[in-house]
Amino acid sequence: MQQHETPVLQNKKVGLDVYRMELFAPDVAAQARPGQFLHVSVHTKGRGSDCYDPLLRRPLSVHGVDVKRGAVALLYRVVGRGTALLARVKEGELLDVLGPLGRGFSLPPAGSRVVLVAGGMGVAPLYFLAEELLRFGHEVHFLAGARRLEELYLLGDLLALEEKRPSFKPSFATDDGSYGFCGPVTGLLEVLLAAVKVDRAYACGPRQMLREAAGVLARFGVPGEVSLEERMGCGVGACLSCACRVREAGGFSYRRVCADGPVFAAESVDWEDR
Amino acid sequence: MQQHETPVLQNKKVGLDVYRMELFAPDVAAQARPGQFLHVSVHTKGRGSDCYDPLLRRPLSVHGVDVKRGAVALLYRVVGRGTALLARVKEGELLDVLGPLGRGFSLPPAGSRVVLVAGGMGVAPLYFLAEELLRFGHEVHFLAGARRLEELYLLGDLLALEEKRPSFKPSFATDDGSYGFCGPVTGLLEVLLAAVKVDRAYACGPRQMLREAAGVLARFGVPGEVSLEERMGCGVGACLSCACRVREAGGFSYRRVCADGPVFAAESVDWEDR
Amino acid sequence: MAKPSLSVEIAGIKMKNPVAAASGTFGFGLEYAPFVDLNRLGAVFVKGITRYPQPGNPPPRLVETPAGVLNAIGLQNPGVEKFVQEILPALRPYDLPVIVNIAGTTVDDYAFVAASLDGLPGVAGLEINISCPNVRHGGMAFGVDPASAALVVGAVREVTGLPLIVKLTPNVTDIVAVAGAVMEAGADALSMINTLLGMSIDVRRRRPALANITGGLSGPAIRPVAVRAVWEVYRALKVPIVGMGGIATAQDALEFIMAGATAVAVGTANLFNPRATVEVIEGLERFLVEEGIGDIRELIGVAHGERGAR
Amino acid sequence: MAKPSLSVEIAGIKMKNPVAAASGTFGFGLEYAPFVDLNRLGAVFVKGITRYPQPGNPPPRLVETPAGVLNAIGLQNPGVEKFVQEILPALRPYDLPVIVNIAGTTVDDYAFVAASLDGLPGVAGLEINISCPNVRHGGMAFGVDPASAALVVGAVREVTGLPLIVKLTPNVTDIVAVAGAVMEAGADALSMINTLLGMSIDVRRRRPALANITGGLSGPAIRPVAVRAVWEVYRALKVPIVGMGGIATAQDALEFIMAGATAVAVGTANLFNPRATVEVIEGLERFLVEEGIGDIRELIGVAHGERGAR
Ligand SMILES: Cc1cc2nc3c(=O)[nH]c(=O)nc-3n(C[C@H](O)[C@H](O)[C@H](O)COP(=O)(O)OP(=O)(O)OC[C@H]3O[C@@H](n4cnc5c(N)ncnc54)[C@H](O)[C@@H]3O)c2cc1C
Ligand SMILES: Cc1cc2nc3c(=O)[nH]c(=O)nc-3n(C[C@H](O)[C@H](O)[C@H](O)COP(=O)(O)OP(=O)(O)OC[C@H]3O[C@@H](n4cnc5c(N)ncnc54)[C@H](O)[C@@H]3O)c2cc1C
Ligand SMILES: Cc1cc2nc3c(=O)[nH]c(=O)nc-3n(C[C@H](O)[C@H](O)[C@H](O)COP(=O)(O)O)c2cc1C
Ligand SMILES: Cc1cc2nc3c(=O)[nH]c(=O)nc-3n(C[C@H](O)[C@H](O)[C@H](O)COP(=O)(O)O)c2cc1C
Ligand code: FES
Ligand code: FES
Repeated sequence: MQQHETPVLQNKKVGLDVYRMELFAPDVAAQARPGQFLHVSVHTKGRGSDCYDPLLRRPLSVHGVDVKRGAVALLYRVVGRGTALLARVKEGELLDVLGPLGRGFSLPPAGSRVVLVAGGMGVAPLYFLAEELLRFGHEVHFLAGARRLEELYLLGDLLALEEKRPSFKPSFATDDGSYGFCGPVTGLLEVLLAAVKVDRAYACGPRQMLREAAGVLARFGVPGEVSLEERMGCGVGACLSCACRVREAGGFSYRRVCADGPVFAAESVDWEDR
Repeated sequence: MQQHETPVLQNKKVGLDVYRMELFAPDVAAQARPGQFLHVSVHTKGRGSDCYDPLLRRPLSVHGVDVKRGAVALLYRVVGRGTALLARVKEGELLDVLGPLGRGFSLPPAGSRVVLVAGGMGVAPLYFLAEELLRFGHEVHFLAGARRLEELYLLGDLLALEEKRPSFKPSFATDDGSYGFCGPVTGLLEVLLAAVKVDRAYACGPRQMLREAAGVLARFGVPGEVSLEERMGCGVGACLSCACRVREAGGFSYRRVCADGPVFAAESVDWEDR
Repeated sequence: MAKPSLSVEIAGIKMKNPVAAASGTFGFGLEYAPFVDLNRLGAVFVKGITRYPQPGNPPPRLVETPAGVLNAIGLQNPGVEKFVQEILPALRPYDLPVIVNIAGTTVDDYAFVAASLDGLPGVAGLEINISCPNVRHGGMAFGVDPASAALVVGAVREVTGLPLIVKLTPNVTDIVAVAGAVMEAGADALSMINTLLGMSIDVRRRRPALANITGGLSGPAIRPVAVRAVWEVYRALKVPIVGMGGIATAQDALEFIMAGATAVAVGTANLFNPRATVEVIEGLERFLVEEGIGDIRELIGVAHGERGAR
Repeated sequence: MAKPSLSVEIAGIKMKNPVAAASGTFGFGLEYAPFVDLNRLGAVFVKGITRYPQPGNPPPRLVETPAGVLNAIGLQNPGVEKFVQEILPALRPYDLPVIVNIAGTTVDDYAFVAASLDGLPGVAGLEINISCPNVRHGGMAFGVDPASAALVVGAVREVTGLPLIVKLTPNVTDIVAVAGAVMEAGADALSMINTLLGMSIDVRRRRPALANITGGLSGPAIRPVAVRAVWEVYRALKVPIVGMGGIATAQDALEFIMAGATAVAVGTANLFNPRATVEVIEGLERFLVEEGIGDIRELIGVAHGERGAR
């Protein structure tokens, strides 16, 4: 992990309030593993850029890498001031990023059948993970859920990937039934687990969804990993701001989402920590 | 005076750290008088623009107007964070400005011979004043001073104006003698006043220069007006932040640079106020 | 849904909505008339008024800091006599409660100003600024000591029937103690917070940036300190509070209201956004509609939980 | 011109330059080793250490505010025993004074931790965090009362020969009084300021944004308050001070030094800029060269004027 001043290659609106940004960062592209993130300054570099509001960097998952071009992709939704500032960044401007940070997903033994469960923006890191898993020859079931069709962010990309890779099997859920399964993506997970034997699961999305997913996985006895979010200060493990509670022999302890996570074993997370 | 959301027509580097910005603001263009200023937000409008650092607007003199095009020009030097942010603004973005604010220069009786004394960025409002004075048929001596040739900001424009208008007589002073008179612009003022009878003087520039100019004018008995700078809060006369001390019968009182000024009678200013 | 109700009452002063302009940042109101319809405001706290005219401090009086400003205006004002004769009449045409902020350096000064304003048409109430230096007691502010603070308030209470709002300074170890003392002494409500004591140094000149050396810090930077002060005092005393300190948006105002403020005041935000007061009012109304709340008073103190569960 | 001298000494601790990392914002230093050469720092104040391991507060522990952050970490730390066994040795390879920040909720706790660290190789000094709640006295922080503060410092002084730096809280009416009391009680130097007490409310949830309700405000937002505290204490007592509170650049550090600080610490700025400490050091050096100053110590307190005229 390091600090990089990266030129922005592209910053394009790709959906409802969602942007895809590509940074030129060969070191990051070479090192980043799925589930890791970058800690991104939302103020572009240059004279007059030493702005203290908003003050903190924003954590964004690595969404993809192109090692040959030295490019790293981020996929983010504008939800507040920081991401709104990012959305205004133009090609050629410089962004200061730290990373790759955190512990990513652990890869399964060869020839596994896995399921990826994405809620909302959870697709950002899981798409990267899917690519990686396919590269190693695993069978990948990808469940993507959202409130409605418009919020199924990578729908096109996922369907395209299905065309290309027979071992990639996406399915979709929307709360309002506007596309795919009508209901939560965890419902889709139950359907899948009831039908086929899955070796391992990976989930990323809103906390409530992760919690439910962890419950389903426990019931079916499928080991899984979840990627958590928490408000971050440093992003590098120093300030202890990003605590999440994990179960331990004889109690619990607080772990740092930035350095001990963001990926944790689904069964270790103490969902009652707030 | 009002609040306007103005599209930026142009924002161009025109000299060493100096930019010329043109705003589309027909009301301002129609109303603004030389010596008045705009109070400019340095954060462009848009999602993510509610930034509190830097917090305050920046006062910038009206440098020119084009009533037909509804355009207002500003000329500013990048000296800190606020002006650095302004320099990054792009054509088409929206800036929030208040104005025109303050009391401008008072025009002389018909057929006057006047002298304008500009130090550094003081040329910004005085160029506008010169245009206005010429329009009314006055004889205008324009003395522009700077540390060195590179900082004689409107040199080209002033020389061009001289070509066009016989009643416009510019001369220049540089501290290092790299162009024109070698020495302070107030030296040039002394030379001029010793040579010709002048009815009225107008000065804008660094405080020390204004102070010296006021001294010279007093010695020669020429009435004059100076445009002062002070750090501003509101810009509209409410917060009393922008005090400058003026002499009064029986003492002194603090006046508001933003509302009672920025233009004051040269002899009224109490230069000892700090 | 019907239009939600925004009106509140504090210290007996009826406000159309809970949003006032804070003292010293809005002049006498008239300076902002070109930018906002003054009739829309809940109230205006005018610039601090003293017994005698005050010239104010030498410049520089203001310096910008991260998300804030430091000011040392020095209570420049025309004195109570001129205020009554010239300014008050000019405010009469507006349908707007005018709360006069009063200041002094002796208890007598405060009482004199309060008495001069008692019973005057157009004065809705007084805000007592107890952050001024107590000249009789070594220059420490009246407001940092519960006993001195109570002394001022008691003296003012004796000479006026006007609603009294006492403005607390955050530069104390225990704001609840001061709050309790001034309520005992006859305050009808509290306003909080005044500025935090701060300073800035001009490193090129190697001198304090303000001529006055220290100044008062205000603006968004101090909002967390202000919300905490309102929270603590409301929790301990459940008294009516006008909350202020860094309010620039409706969200900010809601933080204060949910912490326990009945009304709020917008201060420094007026400087960078002359329409801040009106934008806060509009934002509050929008929030109530979005959340399906019929009356803003339902939100007062809800973050404490007792009434918050819904 | 010769390279200017940046080295200073505080409380007997020799620093290569006046720039340290502030407690709690830099972990145990090791977390930042990928970003800065730890050997370049003047010193590091490590995360607060207590007698027993502390789990810390539930999340959320951090919320962003204008130009600042509120934190309520809750002193999460492995306890002094594990610190001595595991962390201290890992710091030995660096040429870097390690100052251990100690905390507790009883006077005994402080003394225990101090005694456990006394005489250990690799501990350059102690920073006593007296902003912790005094459980014996109703939970008010030790540091808000001169007598309680002195009690803690006296007890620590008895059990250790290590240099003692006492860290003052700004949440007091009179910081000079606390400063005087702890110097009397045996402190070698003061560090200031700790965080301002603040809070923030999540208006959608209608609840405090931090699980702990209140938190400590830090970052650029509080710099004016911190500079003022250093100024006041230096003016009154002329004692050695480590200044902190919102330092992100060399300019900021110079404000503190000119106000009277011998050394400074960079806190929250590490979070948004991991290279902040080193950038401040480089900026100080540049400033000295530009201004033709041979020794940074010439600038200590110059803004007070006595030594400032040159
Ligand atoms: C490890 C990690 C990876 C992430 N990856 C992505 C990604 O790939 N794409 C993406 O769109 N988002 C991702 N996020 C979430 C993203 O960091 C937040 O959306 C962003 O920081 C919000 O910043 P803002 O200034 O726009 O919003 P703010 O104005 O700061 O806040 C808006 C809302 O978002 C919440 N929020 C703010 N910061 C966080 C945070 N760190 N974690 C959780 N909630 C937060 C706030 O509580 C508030 O409700 C990730 C978060 C983490 C911790
Ligand atoms: C009525 C008026 C008209 C002006 N017209 C022009 C103009 O036409 N063109 C132009 O380039 N500049 C003009 N100025 C000066 C301009 O406002 C400042 O240069 C600008 O505000 C600096 O902002 P900043 O954020 O870049 O610098 P900052 O980082 O805020 O400060 C940099 C330096 O500028 C000084 N400074 C900041 N604000 C002011 C101020 N309001 N007055 C004086 N000094 C200040 C600071 O003390 C500091 O030394 C005018 C000022 C006034 C009061
Ligand atoms: C320029 C300025 C002048 C002020 N003058 C007064 C005053 O005369 N009397 C007073 O009680 N408070 C005064 N205040 C304090 C404000 O009313 C308010 O309490 C404080 O600024 C915090 O609110 P804010 O952060 O919204 O500005 C002044 C503040 C500023 C910025
Ligand atoms: C996340 C965080 C954790 C902190 N932990 C401690 C601590 O353990 N002990 C302590 O004395 N101060 C602690 N502080 C206070 C800082 O050391 C410093 O005094 C304060 O933040 C002001 O400096 P700053 O504005 O540069 O951060 C902490 C501050 C932050 C932001
Ligand atoms: S964000 Fe600082 S430890 Fe995780
Ligand atoms: S800037 Fe507010 S009165 Fe002039």
